[in-house]
Amino acid sequence: MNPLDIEAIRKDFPILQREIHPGKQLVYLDSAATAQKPTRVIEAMDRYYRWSNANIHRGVHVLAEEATMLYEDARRNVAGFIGARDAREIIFTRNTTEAINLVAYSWGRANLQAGDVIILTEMEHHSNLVPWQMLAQERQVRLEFIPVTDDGLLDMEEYQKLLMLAPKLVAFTQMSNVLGTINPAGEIIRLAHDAGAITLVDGAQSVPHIPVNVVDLDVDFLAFSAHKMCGPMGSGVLYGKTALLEKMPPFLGGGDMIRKVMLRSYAPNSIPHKFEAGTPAVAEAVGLSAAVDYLNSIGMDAIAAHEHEIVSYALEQLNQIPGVRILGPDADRKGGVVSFTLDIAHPHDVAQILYRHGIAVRAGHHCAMPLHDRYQIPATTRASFYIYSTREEVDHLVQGLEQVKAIFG
Amino acid sequence: MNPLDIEAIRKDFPILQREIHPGKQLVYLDSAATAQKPTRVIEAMDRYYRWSNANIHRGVHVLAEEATMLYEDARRNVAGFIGARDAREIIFTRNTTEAINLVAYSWGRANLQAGDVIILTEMEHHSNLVPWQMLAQERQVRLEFIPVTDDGLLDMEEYQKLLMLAPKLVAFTQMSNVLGTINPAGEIIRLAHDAGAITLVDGAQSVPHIPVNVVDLDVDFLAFSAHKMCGPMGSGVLYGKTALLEKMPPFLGGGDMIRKVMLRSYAPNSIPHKFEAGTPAVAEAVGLSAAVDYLNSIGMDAIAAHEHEIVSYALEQLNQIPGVRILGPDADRKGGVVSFTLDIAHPHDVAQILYRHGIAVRAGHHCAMPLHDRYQIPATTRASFYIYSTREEVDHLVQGLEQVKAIFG
Amino acid sequence: MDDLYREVIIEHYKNPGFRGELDPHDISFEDENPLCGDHIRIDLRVNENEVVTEAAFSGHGCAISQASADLLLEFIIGKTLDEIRQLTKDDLLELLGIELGPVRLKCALLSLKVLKAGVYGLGEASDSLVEGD
Amino acid sequence: MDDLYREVIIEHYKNPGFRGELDPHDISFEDENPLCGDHIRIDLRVNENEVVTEAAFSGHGCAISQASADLLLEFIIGKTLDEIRQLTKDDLLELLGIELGPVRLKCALLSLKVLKAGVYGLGEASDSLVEGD
Ligand SMILES: Cc1ncc(COP(=O)(O)O)c(C=O)c1O
Ligand SMILES: Cc1ncc(COP(=O)(O)O)c(C=O)c1O
Repeated sequence: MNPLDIEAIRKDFPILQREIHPGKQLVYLDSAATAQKPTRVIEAMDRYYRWSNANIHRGVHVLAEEATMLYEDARRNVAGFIGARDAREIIFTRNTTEAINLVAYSWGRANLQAGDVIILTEMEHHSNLVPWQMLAQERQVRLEFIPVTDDGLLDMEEYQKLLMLAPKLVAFTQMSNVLGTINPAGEIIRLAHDAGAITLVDGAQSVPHIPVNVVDLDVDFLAFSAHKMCGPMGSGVLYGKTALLEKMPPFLGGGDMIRKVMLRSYAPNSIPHKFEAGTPAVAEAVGLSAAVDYLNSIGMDAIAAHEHEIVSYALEQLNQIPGVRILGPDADRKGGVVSFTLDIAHPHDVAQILYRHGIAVRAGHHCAMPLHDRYQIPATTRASFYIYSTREEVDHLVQGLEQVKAIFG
Repeated sequence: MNPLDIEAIRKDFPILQREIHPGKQLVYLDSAATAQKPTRVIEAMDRYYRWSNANIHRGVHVLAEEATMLYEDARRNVAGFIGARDAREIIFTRNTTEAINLVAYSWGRANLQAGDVIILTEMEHHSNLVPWQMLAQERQVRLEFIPVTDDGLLDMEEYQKLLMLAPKLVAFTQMSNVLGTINPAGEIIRLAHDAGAITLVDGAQSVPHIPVNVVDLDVDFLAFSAHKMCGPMGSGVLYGKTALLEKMPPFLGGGDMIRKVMLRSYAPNSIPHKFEAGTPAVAEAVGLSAAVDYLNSIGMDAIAAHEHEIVSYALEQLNQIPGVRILGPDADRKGGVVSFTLDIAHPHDVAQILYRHGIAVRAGHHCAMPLHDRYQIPATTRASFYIYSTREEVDHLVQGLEQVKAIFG
Repeated sequence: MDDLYREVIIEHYKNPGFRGELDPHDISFEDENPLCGDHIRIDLRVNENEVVTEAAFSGHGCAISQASADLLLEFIIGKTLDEIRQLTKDDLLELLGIELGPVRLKCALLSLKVLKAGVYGLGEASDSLVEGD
Repeated sequence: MDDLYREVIIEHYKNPGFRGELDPHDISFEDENPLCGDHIRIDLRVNENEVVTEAAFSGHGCAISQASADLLLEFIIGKTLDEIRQLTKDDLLELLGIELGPVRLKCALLSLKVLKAGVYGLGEASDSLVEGD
């Protein structure tokens, strides 16, 4: 596997050319929040609106047929990207959050009763916590959590004990957006299945950054967002196994998700349409499909390897700065995310001063408050990497932190 | 009020330049399904992705602040467009359908009990039927329907009788996407309030085409879609009165909609954020805001007047074709939508043959099966107009119908 | 310009040879296309060698769906049920002699779907009967 | 380059003059900024003329929020409660002497919000206390 041609890749992303302050080019280290978009993704949507825009599925004119074809091609393309056997297993949503809520509302309300157990983890993003809390409250379902160890790994022994509660569902993130930890998804899923549970993987951070294959994982539901994988906002995906999706009741009601409507009742459409009510985000699906093509053209293995190299270098450099405390495991167990604290300055101040140097990082709880509570810190500063990240950018980060220390020291 | 400069307006829409067949330029008469996009909307999103793209609300770097500002400016702009007093009353959704489902899930499940009555109409789009059917089924709520008269108007006498059932909600479309009927929304709402009901208006067809002011209407909820008003797909709006929104429980759970999250419970954010879970469609909100600017620059009164002229001409012309039967009221009571049948040909065949001539119309039930049942026809052919529609396009339609008759005659 | 409405289609639509119902029949099946409301019912009589001797269709819908049904029944008279089971989407399109976009394709294939579901004795007509090449 | 971290801010952050708690107090209020977890509590003692005689803040958060609290308390010593009720966002920003984007503005305004909620005797601190110009 050849290393990436980063110079060439960076030219694909117009925003990386932006000067944030005179002479200070953008150093974008916030890809875990949202990834930047390559020209080909932007242009695919632009072309769609200038040339093919129409509402889909019910039109006989060429625009409607083109739009329908583009939309369904995007579905097939996404299915291929995650190794799904059948494009009908791909449901387009707004984002990861909506995808998880869809499962909580449709599968959850149809299958869970008072006293049933759901296993989550202490490192979940709010998107994979709150929907289950809402369900738990409504249905007296019990939530249990796989603990996180001091070095940011899931405690697999505790997990095995929790499985003795005969959970109905195990829902967890494949990669933490704070710790960077890449969890052993295959093993977690196998153990869950052995215990009779079904599984949901929050792939918001994993699908953009490492190869993910739903058949190899044998996962039941996988949720992810286009905007974190070089695709547009307003587009997300729920993968679900056919057998599960077919048995689930609809979630949102409206146009396209029906087969027949009478005044007082309706018959639902077949999957995936059953779960896509109303006019879908066609341009966004087209953009996501272009993003998939872009990532495929580089190769997910090469992307993962590149990020591993950058994150290793970043850990090495940051560990040399006195007062820096890094959360999460070492580079071999994590993706391109480094969250840290600095003893003498608050994360918000760190981020603000870095930004003076054109460096965009994020500070706060990163939508993972319980995880921060676990480490008893209110907030961290987070640098996160992607295909276009370079060692020089890590060096800028380190220099920026020296500035912070100079101001607060 | 000056008539529109249609020549200039048409130049704003790149797709209208498209040749569908050699020498046959696109005649787009399907704007009720989705409107075409002016260059400034396409470019606003393009610019967003090339220059400002970031995740919002929690970042201190300039991209995040710019994105947040653009997103909240869009909210204010949309609020102004429909005359809302407070931008917090604007919730961004994917489309009209999701907006109505939000109300059905959140307000509906919190406020309705077995035996409660909801009043709808026979002319509703599936998006304003199925969510209530789902709720009715789950909660044994009773649905009643304002009948549609033979000439496509709501039977207001029957409505008054239904109000004696003391309904909790009256939900209706301000403009029918099949009949074109513009319903007397102000009067319907006033009567509903007098009877103690709250009101939801499906504005999917009205907001893009006629001036709509939520304060004048005194409506409680208003739902509409960006894609039907020159804006992008993947973006819709729910307007709700502050007092109602503040009391409603959240709908989707996840990032941004929370104030605080513990492992087993959460505290919701204030409105509008409480109802916007996960990364929102920022680029799409920016696109919608540009569409609002575009419509404002022309003027909603001027747009409504233009469409009135075109639809009057279309009715006049189509009525002269033997075998054509037009659904709905006369031009004075309707917007730019003409649905019709032709005695000797099926609507699908009509649409297909029109399309040979570059004319894009829609054929089918237009997501209003119960309305078609009411008229005992399985399908209609629908031509629908917008700012860029011309008399010449109506002439093309008429000529196309002559061709249909020649083939099937 | 496409010749979707070439004369033979219009002819079979306006003057179908096989419109009607057979009572009694050996095989009967009906289904509709929810997208556009096209509805087709097909009745067959077969002899002891499983050869189709009589066929009729009823229902309503666009010219493509109705002409396709008529052409299809004309074609299967004298064929065995086994031969019918082998019929593919391409066979039907060849009969029609036209090219179709994805939406109208569903109209054209409705009669084949109904026919095969009936011959296979299925409870429900599935798209997979006419897809897959 | 902005001078968000000009010396006076860092100075008030590192060596605050009013950090602490007052017990007993006449007025006390606390709140946090859920976005970033900044937390401020303010205690006041006032005399019979409603003049602030003593003030203290506690809590944690970024330099902007903590320095802003310290500067604010320094400013209100000797002021009447009525004068405090009149304080606006602009007054505070003048004290700070910096320009702020929307996210950091919330950090800066937290102390003013807490102060005014306490002085008005409200059950809850609302953004409207510090908005509106
Ligand atoms: C009257 C009416 N209501 C609701 C909708 C649904 O809009 P959307 O598909 O954008 O959710 C439409 C458009 O299809 C409509 O015409
Ligand atoms: C692990 C994880 N899960 C879920 C989400 C939510 O994604 P979205 O906001 O696109 O719904 C994110 C990103 O914010 C994330 O990092």
